[in-house]
Amino acid sequence: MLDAIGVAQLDDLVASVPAELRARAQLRLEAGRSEAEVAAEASALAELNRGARGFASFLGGGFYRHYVPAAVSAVLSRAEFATAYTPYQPEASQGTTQAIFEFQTLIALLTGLDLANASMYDGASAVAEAVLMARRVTGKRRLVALARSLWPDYRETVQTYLSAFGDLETVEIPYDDTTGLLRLDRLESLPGKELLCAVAGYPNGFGTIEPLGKIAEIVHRHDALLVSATAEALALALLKPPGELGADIAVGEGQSFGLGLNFGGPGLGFMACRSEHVRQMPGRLVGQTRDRQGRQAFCLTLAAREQHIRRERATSNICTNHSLCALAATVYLSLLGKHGLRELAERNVQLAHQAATRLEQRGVRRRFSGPFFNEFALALDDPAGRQTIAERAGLLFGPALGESYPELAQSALISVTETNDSQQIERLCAALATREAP
Amino acid sequence: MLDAIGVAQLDDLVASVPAELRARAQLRLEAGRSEAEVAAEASALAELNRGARGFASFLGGGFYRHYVPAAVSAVLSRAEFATAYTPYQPEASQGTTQAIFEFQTLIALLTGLDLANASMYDGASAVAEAVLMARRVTGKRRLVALARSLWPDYRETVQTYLSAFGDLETVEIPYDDTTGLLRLDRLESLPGKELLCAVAGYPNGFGTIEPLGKIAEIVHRHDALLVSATAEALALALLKPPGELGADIAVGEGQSFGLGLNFGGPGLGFMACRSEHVRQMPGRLVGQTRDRQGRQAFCLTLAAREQHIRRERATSNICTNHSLCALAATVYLSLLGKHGLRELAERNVQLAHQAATRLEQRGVRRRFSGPFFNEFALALDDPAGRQTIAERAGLLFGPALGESYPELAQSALISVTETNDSQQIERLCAALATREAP
Amino acid sequence: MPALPGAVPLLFVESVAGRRGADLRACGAPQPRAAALVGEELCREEIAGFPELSEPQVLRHFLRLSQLNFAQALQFYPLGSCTMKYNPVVNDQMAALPGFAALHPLTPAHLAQGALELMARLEGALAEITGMDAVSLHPAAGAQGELTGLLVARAYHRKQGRMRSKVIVPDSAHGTNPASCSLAGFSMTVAKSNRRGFLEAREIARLLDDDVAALMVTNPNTLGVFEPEIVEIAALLHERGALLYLDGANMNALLGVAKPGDLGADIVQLNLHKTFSTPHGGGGPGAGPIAVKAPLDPFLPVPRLKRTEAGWMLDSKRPDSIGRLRSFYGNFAMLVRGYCYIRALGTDGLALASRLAILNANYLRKRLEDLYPSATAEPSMHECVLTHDLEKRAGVSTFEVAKRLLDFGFHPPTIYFPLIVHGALMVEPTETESKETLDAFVDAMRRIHAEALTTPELLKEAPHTLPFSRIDEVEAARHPILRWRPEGEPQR
Amino acid sequence: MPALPGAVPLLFVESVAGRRGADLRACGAPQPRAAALVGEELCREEIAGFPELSEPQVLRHFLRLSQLNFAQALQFYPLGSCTMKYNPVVNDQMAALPGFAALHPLTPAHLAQGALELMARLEGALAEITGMDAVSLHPAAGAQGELTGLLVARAYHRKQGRMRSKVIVPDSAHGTNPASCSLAGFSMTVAKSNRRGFLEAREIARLLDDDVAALMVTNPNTLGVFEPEIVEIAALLHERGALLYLDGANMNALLGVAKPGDLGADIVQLNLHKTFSTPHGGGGPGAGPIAVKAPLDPFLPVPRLKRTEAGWMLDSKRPDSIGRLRSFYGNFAMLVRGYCYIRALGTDGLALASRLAILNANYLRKRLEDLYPSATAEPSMHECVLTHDLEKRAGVSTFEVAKRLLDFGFHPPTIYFPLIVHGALMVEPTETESKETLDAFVDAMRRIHAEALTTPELLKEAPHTLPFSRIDEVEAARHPILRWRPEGEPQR
Ligand SMILES: Cc1ncc(COP(=O)(O)O)c(C=O)c1O
Ligand SMILES: Cc1ncc(COP(=O)(O)O)c(C=O)c1O
Repeated sequence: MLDAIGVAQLDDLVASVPAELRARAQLRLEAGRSEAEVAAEASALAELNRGARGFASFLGGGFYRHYVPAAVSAVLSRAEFATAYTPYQPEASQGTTQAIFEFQTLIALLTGLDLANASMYDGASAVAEAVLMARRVTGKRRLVALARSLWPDYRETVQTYLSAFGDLETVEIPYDDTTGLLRLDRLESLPGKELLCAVAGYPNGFGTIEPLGKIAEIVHRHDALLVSATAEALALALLKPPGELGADIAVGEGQSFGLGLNFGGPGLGFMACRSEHVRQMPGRLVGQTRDRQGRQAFCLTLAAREQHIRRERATSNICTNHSLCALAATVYLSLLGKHGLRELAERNVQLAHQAATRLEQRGVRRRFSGPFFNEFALALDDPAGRQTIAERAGLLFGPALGESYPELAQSALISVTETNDSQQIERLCAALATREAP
Repeated sequence: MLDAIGVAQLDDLVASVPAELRARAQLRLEAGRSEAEVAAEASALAELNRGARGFASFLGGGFYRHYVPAAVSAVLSRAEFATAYTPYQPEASQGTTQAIFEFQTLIALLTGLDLANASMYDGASAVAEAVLMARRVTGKRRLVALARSLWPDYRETVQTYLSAFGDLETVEIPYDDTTGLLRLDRLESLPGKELLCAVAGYPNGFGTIEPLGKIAEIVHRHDALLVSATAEALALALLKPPGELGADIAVGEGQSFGLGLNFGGPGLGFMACRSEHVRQMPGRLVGQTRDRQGRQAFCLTLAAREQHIRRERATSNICTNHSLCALAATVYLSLLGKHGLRELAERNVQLAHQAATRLEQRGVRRRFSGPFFNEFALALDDPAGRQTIAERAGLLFGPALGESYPELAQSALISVTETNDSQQIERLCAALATREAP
Repeated sequence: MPALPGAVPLLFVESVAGRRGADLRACGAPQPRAAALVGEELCREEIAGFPELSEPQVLRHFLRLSQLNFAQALQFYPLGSCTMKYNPVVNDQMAALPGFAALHPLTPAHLAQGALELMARLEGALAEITGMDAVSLHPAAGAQGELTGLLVARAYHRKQGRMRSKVIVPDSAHGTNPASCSLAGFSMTVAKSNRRGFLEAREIARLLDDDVAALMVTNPNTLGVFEPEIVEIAALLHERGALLYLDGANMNALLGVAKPGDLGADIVQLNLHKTFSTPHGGGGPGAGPIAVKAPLDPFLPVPRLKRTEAGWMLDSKRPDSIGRLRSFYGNFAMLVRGYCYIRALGTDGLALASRLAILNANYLRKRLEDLYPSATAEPSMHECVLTHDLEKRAGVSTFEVAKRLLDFGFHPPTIYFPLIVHGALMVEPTETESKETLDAFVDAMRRIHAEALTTPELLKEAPHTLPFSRIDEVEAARHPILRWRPEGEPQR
Repeated sequence: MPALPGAVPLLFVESVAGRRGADLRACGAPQPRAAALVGEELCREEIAGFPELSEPQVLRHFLRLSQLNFAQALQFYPLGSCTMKYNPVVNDQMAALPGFAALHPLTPAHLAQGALELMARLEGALAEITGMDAVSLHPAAGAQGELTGLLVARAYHRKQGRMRSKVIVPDSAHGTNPASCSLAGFSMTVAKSNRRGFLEAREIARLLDDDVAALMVTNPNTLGVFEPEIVEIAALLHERGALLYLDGANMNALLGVAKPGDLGADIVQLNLHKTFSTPHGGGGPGAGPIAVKAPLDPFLPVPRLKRTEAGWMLDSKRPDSIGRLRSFYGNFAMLVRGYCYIRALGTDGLALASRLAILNANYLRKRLEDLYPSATAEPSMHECVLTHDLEKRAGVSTFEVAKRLLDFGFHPPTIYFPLIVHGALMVEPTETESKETLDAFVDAMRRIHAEALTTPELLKEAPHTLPFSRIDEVEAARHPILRWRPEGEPQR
């Protein structure tokens, strides 16, 4: 091959890089390892993560422990899906494009909105992109209202994405100290003409279910858009869909749908909106069309919104998104199906309410009274101390709320899913109700 | 569907089974479980197998610990391979048939024989089938000579398979107490005219490398066939191939080639022989041919040997064999390739000899002096006691030889593969050389 | 490298000198030469012709090969007698757990209690399902189960002081049955099925004498018919001291419907890869446990599971045992799958599975009966054997019907089996196929029937739409090429 | 159900009322109705149109869909700028280890030391490879890395009391670069590449003023050319207090060849899914770590890895940080893969990988240069941009050449990019493809050239051999149908 090119040695090919730079580029890493050695080393690191096994876990706070059916990984590990790229050539990508089209449909059905995109990075960045999208829709307005009850990382991400825009201001809408729900009166009293959009969690960052319909009413009265943000996507199988309640853009995290935990990434940002706003939407979109023989087929479409066409005027810079995660969700949702998904959501509710009731009976009370799905905040004297006690008993729960909400220093979240059972709940009660000091 | 058939209910379809039998057929098992529950239960059982992880293992005795490259399971988990059946329809099975053809070639190359079949169940049953095959080849002879140094389970399996034939007799050829090798003089002195075949391990059941060429010379002088039986197939990458040394049928266990341990099953029986004996061979065979367009293609062939055609006069009753295991071996051998496989064999030899030397230096001696590949017998005062000491030190080794060889009650096997390292070897030395009582 | 699945060069042809895939050696200090350690004279040269390929090449090679296969997960695969049902993927996942997959067979029992417990539970479940007293998971496949069972029968009779030499096998039997008889040292007596497709007690009575060790019968038989006189036949056998061996390959019809033990069976083998859904792997590995009535228990192969105070262990000290037929105990990785399958379905699921399998078979039979009449008037269980008159009417063979089915994306049924039915198509849809799939199959079968009458060449030249056209099996047998050889080297 | 891969009905069309796949509920005592617990008024009806399918159906659906894809593991996929190299399967296996995959992101640090340690080592390796001082694994992909880097630049300038508003971006830039500038609140100034296809220091000097926050440049640039004046340009920028942002998407050319830090870069993002071989997944997930020089470290997003006496922890208390752009820290499952990749290759392997990638690109360029001349006379690094005159000579477009390539089983190169090259074909073969594959690709490209001149309709109507013929993208955009709707319900 060197001969064909007409050079004598490999390094002649990089002669365009000054020799001095090349000399300095010598890497000081270790020597390469055999596959067996790499596997042994990675396995040893995995073993060090003692929190990944052997604990009964009630950890929530944005990523949820759900059983992932084996068929999900059987599909995801197909090389045809895993090692393809963005379906730029539709004739060679009908597997990916059709699956995305199915994903878009499933998200539209779950959110009660007209359509959804092919995926965003995660829930937090999807919220930020939704706010920017709302800005494109509503034009010159200035004010972004964020519920304080929205997940802290979602709020922070919005702040980061907006930090570049001097003309935008965020305002925080407090929550009611009793119910844990957004203060409607404070939303009402915003300077309406300046409001661009409001963002509310659904359920919110305390696991509490915001009255989305009432919020929408107020926001729409201001001619602004309502963005709903859902971290526990499973809730959408049971709760009224955000679109039906008036949300204009519904975003969230789809990790619950077959992704597993993976120490927090990758997640699956989803975004749904009304048809009339589609041209302001960020991200890939797959549309239905036909091939020359008239067969139904699918391809990327409305690319004029995107960076590779519109460049600095694109709706977003997103390029690589979380396509395989969207596929996981599509497989997961198909497997559970209409009934299985609903029943799973119900099971989560039942167990979480059982836990809340049992804790209450042992004198450990919910911090907020609002309705909840599978996660709720507890009032605890010393959350960190309790976490230590629990850990000794083989239990994990949290996060504690104090770091993000100084006013809730004596509170922590409990998430209960189908991976828990009554016996684990009793152990949790014992750990949280005992008088023992940490 | 019931309507289409014309019955009122499902149970009408089983009306041909007397009602009383049906009533008694009511199963008393537990109720069905969700996938998550089954997975949790199976995982809990897997966890109970403490010996599967956390130990430095020197266990051998017929199944060997080798690293299985990830690409092997990536191929094996392809539904196209895993959920197909015997390739009766070649046009719809070129994946399976070509892979088997490649497997047959690889085994032929490794054994130095003309051809190989598509697989047998495991090494032990392959030996038994080889003896029956030798009988078909040699005609009316009576005597089957089994090296006592052959793996005990191989010997026992041959005995079981032969037990039905009153006209056959097995005779055991003892081993030399010093070298651990088959006593050539005893082979020599058999009643030559009656000898049907001799079976020798290669390496044998003490890990020792039999002088196959010399054995062949004697056996052929008797006009009998030599069957070589290899449990550690990796040895064939380094040792002279049995075919070259005069073995007429080479069988063995291919588990080392990418199968993993699986508590002993499935294994991969392989069988190779000379062209002239192919019509006496048991098992599936794939041959090369062409399709109508003249393209090279593959299909099952010489089926006239098999049970579905020849019925009670078939060469064997084997039907379902170990096709997917043969595929694993094919992928494994392709990945390692000519050089990788050889180097791996060398690495095994180096580590095993290092272990033998270090043990010797600590006063723990090999029981036999014969040459060895990656496994050898140790002389130990109290093998069981030593195993207990080793286990406490996080080490496994064995099997102890006493159960199968009463005369070797003070001996046990040590197998050393690339999964071991010098540090493990030192720990083993410490455990075996210490004076501590169990 | 074609766009669509197509021919893949042989590994050996793709090989390029010096290329390599996985390197499994650990890095380390230079070592003494291995050949010097073992003895130079014992070592071979490098293996000429062995492949030299990079890992990406190897993976692409086998992935492309995979694209040339039909498989149950992708296609309807109604291969009669093989029970190609859906294999839940979670079962594969469980078998791959390190706690199972990395367990050495000679691990001390106290460090392997999970595996032993799983096998003990599986034995218990299979005993309950079959209505038998003792189960051995030892055999590697159905055929090895047959041999095991027949050797057990032989040992049992011998223990009784009887040296019986014959086994009765119906003419409809699967080929492994007669072959197993020979392998077990029995001579075979063929019993004729009657014209309705089952075995009459009369026929058995006629053949029975004191030299008969057993009757070996599949139930439902290979026509898919539940043997109506089986209980009576069992009684006849037992009266004469003979045993009833029931080939359980068709147990998929009987779960919660009839227990072989209640039918009078003394021995039954199960094919886990059929009834209990372990994947077929392109021809195995499977697993062929056998179940026996109590008097035969002592003769089962070693090792056997044994409960001790310290937990489960494997016991080989069984003086009456026939011995072993393989290393270790059972195709464990398949046993894990079968166990998980039974747990997932449970009592009701298993009983429903058989009923739905029977429903699907009868639905197909009914919807095709005008064009492809059933070989028997008896009701079908989990499979049906169809016939046709296309040979007479259009010179089109069953073989050609099968090849044409490929073009419709269906794996053909088993053909020309059972041997007693001329040009048989043995269709076993299984319970995991949907009505839509069955309907699509019916449509294809009907269309093929029409094509046979109008455009028979369509069938004679089928398949037309696969990566390969008709493959010449006759040529393969006539001039066997059973391995690749380097260019220039002659085939032998 | 066709024999070969072909159209698969939508999930929603395959759905049959009442059918179900996985059931994840545990069995147990009957429970209070969930809606009653949550509040009836908060709950929805069942989701009309949601699919109802059995598990075998679902699996078959997606396996059949998979058969419609080209993919790197199966086909040569020389998609320029995307680095479609082989993804070692062991890396997927490692990422799936329960110790990683089942680790909750909010697990207390002392119970997650393995994951944190792995990330710390990866940060160290990436710092060494790039010659930078600090690395953040936070960003989810390259584009998010760009945004992160630009926000870091903004925060840095602000901290210096400078409010700079402009970023210079070359005309050859990838679309994400200008889009990221906008998202980061910068206005963009376009720098022109010279006729040889690179950026001259002169041009930068011309555009540079005190309002320029940074130059954002890809190196090698999108023509595959190493920017020869980059060091000089960096000096110019630094003199004026501006930063050099290096888009590291093309790092596959530079491993052990040149460190961005030595080139003067202040910020560089890496695309693990390109250079470090994490699979592309049909469009992600990827991972886009960013590396910066020390002065920018304080501005990196939170959280950051921090070493304490008790081990690693994630620290969010960083007052100057730009904040967070996502939840948690990085696409961890992809980081595991990238880490394993780096460990497997090591110092020499990485340096060789880049050199072989460059070798392969230059080999293709050379072998095609008579028919498809390179867009630049400069030497190519890891990819080459080819042109052709078929439009003029035969009215055949680049698009049509690409479609025809599909018939030969090759995924086409990136087309019409970079924008500055008319009808560009951007070919990136990567180091993991064999010479035989490259030769086959050359043959196909040459044959297509001949076809274009003799039988252009072959190209215009391509592809011919795929399950789908040319797909109408214009129609899709004109009448967008972005979701399935039940029969009768209008698309909106
Ligand atoms: C009726 C019957 N009996 C026995 C067997 C043999 O089982 P195996 O293939 O597992 O050896 C089969 C398998 O095809 C069968 O259909
Ligand atoms: C040069 C260049 N920069 C940036 C990106 C964006 O990276 P990502 O797709 O990971 O967001 C790409 C990806 O295509 C690229 O090629």
